[in-house]
Amino acid sequence: MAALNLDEAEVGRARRAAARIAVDTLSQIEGKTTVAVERAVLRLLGVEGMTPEGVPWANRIVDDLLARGLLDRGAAAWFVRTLVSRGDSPAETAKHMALEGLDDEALPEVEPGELRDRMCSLAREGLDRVDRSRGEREERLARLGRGPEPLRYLIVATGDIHEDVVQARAAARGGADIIAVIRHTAQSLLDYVPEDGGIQGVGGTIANRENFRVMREALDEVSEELGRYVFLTNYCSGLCMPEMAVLGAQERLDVMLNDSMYGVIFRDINMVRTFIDQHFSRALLARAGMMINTGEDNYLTTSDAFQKAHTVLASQFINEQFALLSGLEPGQIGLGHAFEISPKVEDSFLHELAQAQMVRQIFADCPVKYMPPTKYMTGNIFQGNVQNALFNAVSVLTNQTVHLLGMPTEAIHTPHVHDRHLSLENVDYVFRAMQHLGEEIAFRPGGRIETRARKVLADAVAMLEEVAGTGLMEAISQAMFADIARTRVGGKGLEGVVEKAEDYCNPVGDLLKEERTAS
Amino acid sequence: MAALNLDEAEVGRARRAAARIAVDTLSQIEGKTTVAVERAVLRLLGVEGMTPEGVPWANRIVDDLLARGLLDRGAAAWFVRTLVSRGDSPAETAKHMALEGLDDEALPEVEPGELRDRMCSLAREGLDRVDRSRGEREERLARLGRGPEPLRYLIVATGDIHEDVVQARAAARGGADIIAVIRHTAQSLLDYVPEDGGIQGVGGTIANRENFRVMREALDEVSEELGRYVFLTNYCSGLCMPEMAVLGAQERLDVMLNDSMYGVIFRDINMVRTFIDQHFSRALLARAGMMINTGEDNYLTTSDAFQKAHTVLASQFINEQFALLSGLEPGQIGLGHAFEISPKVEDSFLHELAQAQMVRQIFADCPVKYMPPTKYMTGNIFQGNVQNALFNAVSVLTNQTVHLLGMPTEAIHTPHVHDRHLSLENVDYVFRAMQHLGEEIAFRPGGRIETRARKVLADAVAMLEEVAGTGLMEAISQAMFADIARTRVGGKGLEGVVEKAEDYCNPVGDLLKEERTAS
Amino acid sequence: MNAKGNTVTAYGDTRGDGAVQLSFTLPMPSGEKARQAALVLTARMGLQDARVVLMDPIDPGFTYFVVYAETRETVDVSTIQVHEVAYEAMEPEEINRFIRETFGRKLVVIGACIGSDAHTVGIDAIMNMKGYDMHKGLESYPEIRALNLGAQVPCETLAARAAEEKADAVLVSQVVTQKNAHLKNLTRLIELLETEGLSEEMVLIVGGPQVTPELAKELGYDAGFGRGTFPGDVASYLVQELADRESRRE
Amino acid sequence: MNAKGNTVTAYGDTRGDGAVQLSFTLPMPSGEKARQAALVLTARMGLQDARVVLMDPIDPGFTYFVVYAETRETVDVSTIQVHEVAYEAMEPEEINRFIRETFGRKLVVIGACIGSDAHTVGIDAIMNMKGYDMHKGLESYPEIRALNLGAQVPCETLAARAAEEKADAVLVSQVVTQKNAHLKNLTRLIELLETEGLSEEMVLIVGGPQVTPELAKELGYDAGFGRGTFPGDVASYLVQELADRESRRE
Ligand code: B12
Ligand code: B12
Ligand SMILES: Cc1ncc(COP(=O)(O)O)c(C=O)c1O
Ligand SMILES: Cc1ncc(COP(=O)(O)O)c(C=O)c1O
Repeated sequence: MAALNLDEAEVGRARRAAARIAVDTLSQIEGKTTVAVERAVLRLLGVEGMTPEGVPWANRIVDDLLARGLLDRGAAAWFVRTLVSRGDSPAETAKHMALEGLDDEALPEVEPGELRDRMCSLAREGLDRVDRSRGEREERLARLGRGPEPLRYLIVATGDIHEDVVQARAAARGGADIIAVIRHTAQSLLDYVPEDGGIQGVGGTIANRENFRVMREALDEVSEELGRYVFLTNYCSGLCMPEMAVLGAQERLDVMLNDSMYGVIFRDINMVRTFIDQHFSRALLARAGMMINTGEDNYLTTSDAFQKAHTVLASQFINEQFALLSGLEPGQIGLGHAFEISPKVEDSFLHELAQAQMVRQIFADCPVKYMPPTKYMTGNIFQGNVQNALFNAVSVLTNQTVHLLGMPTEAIHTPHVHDRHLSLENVDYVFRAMQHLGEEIAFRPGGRIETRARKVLADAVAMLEEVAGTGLMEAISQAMFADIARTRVGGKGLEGVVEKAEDYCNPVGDLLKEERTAS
Repeated sequence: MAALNLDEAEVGRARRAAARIAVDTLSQIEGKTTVAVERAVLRLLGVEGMTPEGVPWANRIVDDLLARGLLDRGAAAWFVRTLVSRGDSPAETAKHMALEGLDDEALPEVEPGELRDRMCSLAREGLDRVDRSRGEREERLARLGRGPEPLRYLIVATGDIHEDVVQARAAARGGADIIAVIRHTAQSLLDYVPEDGGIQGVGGTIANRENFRVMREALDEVSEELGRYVFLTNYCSGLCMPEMAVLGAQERLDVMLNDSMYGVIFRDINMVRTFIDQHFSRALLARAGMMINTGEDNYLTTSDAFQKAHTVLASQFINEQFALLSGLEPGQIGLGHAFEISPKVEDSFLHELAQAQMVRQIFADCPVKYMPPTKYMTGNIFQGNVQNALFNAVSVLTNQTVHLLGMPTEAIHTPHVHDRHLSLENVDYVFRAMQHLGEEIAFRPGGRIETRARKVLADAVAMLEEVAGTGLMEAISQAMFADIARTRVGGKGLEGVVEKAEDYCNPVGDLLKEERTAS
Repeated sequence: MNAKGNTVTAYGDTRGDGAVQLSFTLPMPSGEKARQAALVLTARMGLQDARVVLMDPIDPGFTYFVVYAETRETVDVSTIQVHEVAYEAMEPEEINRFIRETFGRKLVVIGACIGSDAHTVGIDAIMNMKGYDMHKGLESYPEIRALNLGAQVPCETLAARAAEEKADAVLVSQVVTQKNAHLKNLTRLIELLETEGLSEEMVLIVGGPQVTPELAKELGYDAGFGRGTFPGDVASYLVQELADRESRRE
Repeated sequence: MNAKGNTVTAYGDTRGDGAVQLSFTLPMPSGEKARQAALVLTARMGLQDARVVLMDPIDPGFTYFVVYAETRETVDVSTIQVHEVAYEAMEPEEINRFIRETFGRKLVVIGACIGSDAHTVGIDAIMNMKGYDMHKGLESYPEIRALNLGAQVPCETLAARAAEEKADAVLVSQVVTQKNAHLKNLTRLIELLETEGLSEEMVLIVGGPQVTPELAKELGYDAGFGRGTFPGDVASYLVQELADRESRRE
């Protein structure tokens, strides 16, 4: 393998700084929960359904608790107390609470031991569903196998799940290993999951349980047809991040986009809210045996890919540490990387090669999701195919794990059925033609490629040590990532952050933590 | 530079075998001339013009001599004797001989010394025109400079020289360094040069003096506009090979396609005829300071590019030796090489890389003309652009001299104006992105790439030694090149081969040889 | 343009050949029937001599085609109505001087990416200091006060801020066009500005990769800018348009 | 195919969207006028909602466009006439057995690349032992005598040899189509065969990358084969066509 001679000591320094950053950030959110985490817990306890106006019960219940200042004990406790007092099923209890509201005055206390037990057993049922999903994935994977790496990751984004299915099936037959259903443009800023699947999405399709199921079923079918397991991806991001984790984990999504800072930077979601939601979500995705994909690639759409390459690497270190602290195994941590240097830059291929190889080496046990050129794609679909070809070349040369296929029409529209077809042909050819190239070449020691990688690493170390000093939240306020500044008290969703009370309880979080330390 | 560890001793063996092959072949044609060589000599002596029916005077005169069995003394002698006896100008003499026929009975002998002198001084005038052309090229090149290597070689082939000019100009402005005017499909089998420029070509444009001039003028204009000398290419091949050399040399073409075997194999032109024509042509092109391009790339259209790679290399050695023996400098010998392995072959890029680098190293002092994928191009113009991108990558990586731009529409039509535009964009980007990649990588010793190159070299050595044993003409009869068999007595144009008489004289050939050995 | 005065047609390698390349997918299995269907569709476009050069099965239900054909249509360019945004390109210093001399005050320009659109790179390229491709943005013009509200700004917010700041110009960016999202957002904004009586007072400018001058006009904006716009283009247009309005008012 | 029975149209990402991609060059400088001209040309093709996504100057006189647009045309596939060459695909052994049983003699097949066309790879792929993509050529069929005359064969030579050999079928290849060279050559050959009364006696087959079944019919050939033909396709068709003719004669 074409390996770079990198300074291991520098890598160690980076990792240590990132660990300090992650621990420090988590310590700042320890005493807090969010409406989204609480809704996710309720969903895991069996709260499913919506009001006639389309408001999910989970939202009704949590909003009600928040409005009355009761959320600080955790939604689970109120839910289980109502359930015990009414002697109802979880479904009936949820319906009652959602439609009639909480009767907190009249609600009898439940003995702490019993409360714990009931909460735990409901939570375990919820997690069982997650575990069954995981088991089923493992069974199918064992039986069908999966494509060779780099895995071919393709996007569908028609706005309508049934049309998405048509396109996903065609993509799978053409060689796709992973299908990502891109989400409706505006969904990440909704503080609820739209249960009504009928809404026509823009720039993507509504993400909810029903739509997850429809696509999962279609992909299972085509997996059987092809004798190869086809993965499904959606977004675990936005104001409903924890709930998306629940839905994804239960409906057997295999991969979810989940970044520690994406929402903060690109959706102006409050950072405290995000860090809390992210930590809980990742614990659940860990349990579900899913892969997360982080979103460092996005930084390069707003800041210069050549000058700011080190911010990507720095963020990968941080995302890795956050992920490990949430219980994800290295093999589940799919770090985002991208091929975004302007095609006008001389030797751009050398720089991309250096950076891609560097990331592969530094995060040897983590999958890497390698993103195609997007920002410098143009309406020239012919030339776009060439840009994608060089991207494909770097990917196979550096042996990336997940390869997101670039579309010739990137600068024009969300992919048409033949755009994917052309991109698959591109990848097929380049991967085949260069299959073993990585094994056959070495980089000149001290040459342009190695020098580039060392420079990016050194800059990342410097940045991480600076961030470790100031703290991550402060660093974000200083626009250190993506050249975009966000403040600790700005952004959407801060009103959904709640200080936990002494007796706050999150049975799901507790179980996840316990069983993790146990195993 | 990414260099291959090749066995120099093997290279030496190959070169020695090729030298034996070339010397042996030339010895077999030594006593022969052809109608085409004689016409070329007449043209150099000043015979220009055609009959009202469009038959060039040179053809009339030579055919007449051939019919009367007089060509064995060489056309020059008859021409000069007529000129002396009539006291006319060369032009008038030519006209007279062409229209009235040779009056051989009545023609007085001219004293051998005087005959020689007159022939020589006319030949020198003809060569002066060649030398002036060369001088002008050198002056313009010194003043304007030329593009960096790999030089971008683009084809125009509209069938109409004026339309060709429009397209060539656009190509030059887009970055073309060399413009090749592709020739009318049927022209190579015509045993005369069609002087009438008005004929509409098919698959290319009629090649004749007038059309050479039109394009040269247009390229000179655009060269001034761009401040970069744009080269012009046409074909020195077919039944009129020697005459095309005269026209090209005098009208300041800079490069001509000239292969020792192409006509034999792909046009079924007799091999004896071809070897004679080729030897004379090359001597003239050498004098004109032009670059020849050989055509080994063509073999791979009829035989398998992977299995028969060594036939290309073997032929390059042979073409090199023929060229050196005709007086061409290594720097003028542009060997043909091609990227033609099926895209279905695994590691095809590695093999292409190995072969391209091997040729660059073995023929370090020769320019190489690197040809794009053609046979496996399809109607998928998007994927075609990707195939061309990998070809571009190998070219810049191995630092080829002349790079023929592949067209996305290769499998469809001769290039449209935007096809060239797209190909130039492709090359621009890939060359820029990979500018210094060649300097930055090394091939694994004993790895797939090196092993491939060594194997091709070994097979070529074996083949050359076999050919040296049997003789080249016999090897061609055995379909050792391009899987196509041709016999010594088969093919077109054998009737135009003539045994020289004792007193045969070719003043041009003599001058070329003398002045070469002198310098 | 060819001999026939001002008419042009597509050009491949011979004047007037009308060469056109097409590609599309038909929802049917590949085969002779599909090839014929592709030819019929091409014929319905009035194209001649169509050749299917690629018929590629995407999956059992879809077939992808690449077709070359020739159009016999010509366009008389002298009759073409150009909705071009009319202005003379000026240099930044010129623009600033022009503002000082013509208006005697700073111009206020307010920009945003409206609706659910979060693509700020385009509006940032026009407004922010950093600018685009070495052309600095409006923030760098001393005589322009440039307020960039950023991503996903509700139309209401933008209209309110524009009124509050007494903006000379409103700059809207729309990048997402799928399902005509941009048309909905842009129509909503113009209606709002109209009801609040702002649309006459301010120069309304819209931009984005799929925005064209004619689209802007159709929707009721004063000007539209597409791919590859530079801040200087917008500024040049803006000051000239404002000066025009001023002189018309006098 | 969509709900409306048998009609289809182009498909991008929504049934019935009619998505079509075009590219072409106009002989005029790039700019708003050129963009409008491109849109007018697209409109003349009956396309809706056209968007110029690329306007690239090639040189001062030419501009290259990539356009996306939507067709509103649909094709009723049930009305499509397929000129398909009709035959059942057979395996080589089957074909040989069929020849022995049906005709009781070897079939004679003569092929060539006519006119100035020197592209023999196609005809070789069909006729020579080696064949194409692992499918052996007609030479490998024991019951077929395959004579391949090769490149640039004058029509006269081919007609004469066909008569002399009493060929059952004539196989012509034409690859160069520029300026319709193939049409001229193919027409010339058929006229020659007709005057010599051979066109009725022999199965006339034409092939080449731009040959289609309908083109072959139009020119008077019995069948036409395009890109990606295998020797077995030709042989299967041939023996079935000859058997048909025999039974019709009886
Ligand atoms: C960068 C990018 C992003 C970034 C945006 C970061 C940011 N802060 O802006 C991120 C990663 C966040 C992103 C997300 C999404 N994106 Co996005 N993104 C792009 C991308 C790659 C580049 C856009 C860009 O920055 N171009 C560079 C700028 C400089 O060009 P520009 O915007 O055209 O601006 C110029 C002109 O148009 C003009 N201009 C623009 N605005 C204005 C305004 C005025 C007043 C004036 C005068 C001029 C002007 O001047 C500018 C300079 O010349 C494009 C693909 C592409 N290559 O175009 C997709 C693309 C725009 N995205 C797309 C989509 C669908 C999305 C998502 C909706 C997907 C999803 N469902 O999750 C999300 C959600 C975003 C949202 N809610 O809007 C689609 C849109 C499809 C369509 N036609 O509708 C595209 C085309 C990709 C694709 N093919 O699918 N994206
Ligand atoms: C190889 C090749 C050559 C070789 C030919 C060697 C040889 N002995 O055949 C060489 C290098 C000599 C050559 C030269 C030229 N070529 Co050339 N060549 C090609 C190339 C790269 C591949 C053709 C090929 O071999 N395809 C593979 C075979 C297997 O496919 P096929 O021919 O389509 O055959 C299949 C079917 O069509 C069918 N078929 C074909 N014939 C028949 C016959 C029958 C009876 C049946 C049943 C089926 C059948 O079955 C075959 C197997 O499936 C094409 C570009 C391309 N990629 O297509 C250009 C191409 C065909 N050449 C072209 C040109 C212009 C030329 C020249 C005229 C250029 C010039 N002026 O010098 C010369 C002159 C040749 C001449 N006089 O004809 C153009 C033709 C443009 C046009 N549409 O008119 C092309 C398209 C390249 C281009 N874009 O400019 N060429
Ligand atoms: C990490 C990550 N999360 C989420 C998204 C999608 O955005 P949203 O959360 O707004 O759907 C992206 C977009 O590319 C992403 O990279
Ligand atoms: C070396 C060489 N000579 C000549 C030709 C052209 O053929 P012709 O001589 O028939 O014009 C080619 C075609 O590619 C070639 O490669």
